[in-house]
Amino acid sequence: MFSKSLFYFSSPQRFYPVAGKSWPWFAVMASALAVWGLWLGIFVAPTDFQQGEGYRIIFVHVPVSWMSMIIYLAMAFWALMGLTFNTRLSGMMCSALAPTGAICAFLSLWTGALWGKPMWGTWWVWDARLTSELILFFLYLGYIALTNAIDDPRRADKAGGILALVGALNVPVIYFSVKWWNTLHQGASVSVTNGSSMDRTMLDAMLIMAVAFWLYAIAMTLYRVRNIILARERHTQWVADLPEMKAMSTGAIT
Amino acid sequence: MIWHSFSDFWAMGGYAVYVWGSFGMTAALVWAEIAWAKQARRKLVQNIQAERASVALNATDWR
Amino acid sequence: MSAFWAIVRRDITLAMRRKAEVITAVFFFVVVAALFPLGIGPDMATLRLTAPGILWIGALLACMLSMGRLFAADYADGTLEQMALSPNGLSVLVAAKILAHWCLSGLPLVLLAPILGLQFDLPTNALWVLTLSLLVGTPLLSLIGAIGAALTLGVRGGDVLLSLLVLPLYVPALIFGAGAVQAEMSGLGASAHLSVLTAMALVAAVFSPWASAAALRLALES
Amino acid sequence: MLTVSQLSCRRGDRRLFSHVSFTLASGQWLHLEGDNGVGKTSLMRLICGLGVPEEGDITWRNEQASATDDDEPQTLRNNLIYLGHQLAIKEDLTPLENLQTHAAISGTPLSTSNAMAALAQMGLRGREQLPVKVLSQGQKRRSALARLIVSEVPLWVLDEPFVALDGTAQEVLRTVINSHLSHGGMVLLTSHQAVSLDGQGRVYRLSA
Repeated sequence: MFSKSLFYFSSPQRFYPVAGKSWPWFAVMASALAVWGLWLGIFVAPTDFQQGEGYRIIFVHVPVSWMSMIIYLAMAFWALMGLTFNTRLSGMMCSALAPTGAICAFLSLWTGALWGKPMWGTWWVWDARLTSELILFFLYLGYIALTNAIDDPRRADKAGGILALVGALNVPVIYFSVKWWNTLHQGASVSVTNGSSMDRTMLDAMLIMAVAFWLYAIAMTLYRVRNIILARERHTQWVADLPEMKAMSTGAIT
Repeated sequence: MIWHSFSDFWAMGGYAVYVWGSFGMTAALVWAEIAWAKQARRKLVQNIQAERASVALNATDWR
Repeated sequence: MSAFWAIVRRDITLAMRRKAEVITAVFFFVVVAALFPLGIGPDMATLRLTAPGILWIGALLACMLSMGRLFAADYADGTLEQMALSPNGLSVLVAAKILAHWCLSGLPLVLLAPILGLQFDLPTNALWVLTLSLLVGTPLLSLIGAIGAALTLGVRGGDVLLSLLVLPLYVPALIFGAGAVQAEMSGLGASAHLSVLTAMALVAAVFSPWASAAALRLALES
Repeated sequence: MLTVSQLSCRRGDRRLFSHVSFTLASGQWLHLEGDNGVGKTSLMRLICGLGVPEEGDITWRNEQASATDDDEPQTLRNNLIYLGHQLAIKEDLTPLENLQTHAAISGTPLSTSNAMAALAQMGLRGREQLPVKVLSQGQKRRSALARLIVSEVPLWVLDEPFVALDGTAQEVLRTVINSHLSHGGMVLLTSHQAVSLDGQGRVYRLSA
């Protein structure tokens, strides 16, 4: 039953309206949670007695870091689906996820640097997390560059899928190798969330923000996958029959 | 509410640059991503419409 | 198996009839290694400390340089499609090409590294570890690079793209390769690093020909 | 027997051909005809497993053909030789080395004397040990065609085999193909000129 419905919606034509109906809901929920989380994080959560107000960066830093990893895992999942079941939607989902993932990875680096400067006195530390995040960012850029450079969409999807899987295998190896390298060099291994005694409100705000970013990523991906479906299926009859194709064209002529 | 005044809020206990730098960049990129996706969609729909219109036009002309 | 060795022999014969390409990559390695001291300064203590990293990055870039041509000629003249039709299986032939690539670009670096290490005043035991780490590590570089070369085959701006794709994946090889030499010099012993490097090379040896062959089929089908 | 049924192919947004069906049995040849860009080469590549059809089936001895790396001797991939636009000839190798490498790739046992004989039959006697880059275009094609003489597979897929050959070479090639057909082989070929071969032959006109 499950697999049947899965394959039913794996047709781009069927998925297009589903995505179109659902993305606004995810967007609304993401905005609502973001407002709530920011309110808790900026106005309610108390000052940290060690880090002062500077700790408030974690309300974006931790969610975007988590999302950068979750999105890569999601890409690897779709890549695997695409390469095993040969469904066209999988490749489209994979490339729809990548830009949001790249932005999250970049934001994780940016906010990490801004957090590191006041706390460690330096913008950058070669610790396992930051270094792996940097490599993850490069992997996203590589994926986007590769899929954009290939004209044939079928090859772009599959080549991107192979790259995403190879990258997913490599990320843990990179993480542990940097970690080992770091301990050998006696470097700083500081974590952003010192974890010891987080205030209840702080934790709540952080988790709410994390869910908000998750929903945002889903909304963006659904929105973008619709663009990809339209571009790929532009010559089909069902695209011509879409209401948005007609509504705007009559408007353009008159 | 933990802030006593507006300037207090902006100052973020001396961490203003770092905190607002993080939140600001996040907001900017989220906004940019949304704008970019929306613009891509608008362009795409226009392109497809133009293509269809030209196909229809040429079909009648050549007859 | 005869097809495997036929491809290895053919690729080496071809390279021997056009020696310039092989020599360029090796020369590149030598020049890069010679430029670093000029940039860092002649202080021997600093050079000794940075030598493993410099030589490994030099090897990595030299390997990268020849990687783009791994499948290009066979793709252009149609040999690759004949390989895809081979009853021996494309991945076996790809493995042969990777082995030939290593013999032509990795092996010379392994042999040259101890000489270049002398320029950096590395102690004898460190020279041995450097050579050993490159001996295990350069096949890993060829194996990972082959996947990138197959993915970017016939793609616009493929060479630049190749380095963007492959260099991040080289991070573990670099860390453990250069780390082995540093660990040896600091008295910790290099065996742990070298075993991890070997393990990674073995995993890549199983996985890479298969992934590269899949990527090559995509290039042929499009 | 090769059976192609209801095969359709799409390249990018463009549909090349649709619902192509034919069969090719032992001793038969089929001449694929059609205008430029109609997809003759694409059809041949699909049959060889160098492409994925949009829809339709290719069967070989009543088994579905697949392009994956399976080593079963029964599969279509192991029973055909494909000669495309690209000759798969290395300029830096000699005709003999090229032929031997190709035999190794395609898993054909080949002795040096047989290889020399095949090259001699293609009119390359005395040039076996010269690098291909000093040969003329027609001689390069002949050294590629020598593969047919040494091959042991039943299905030959030949894309424009007669192009750039002089009259003598065309006659030799015709003899080679006829001998293959008389031994129960099958030939699928394209050509812009009329083809006369022995055995049972047909012309299949490909159109969009």
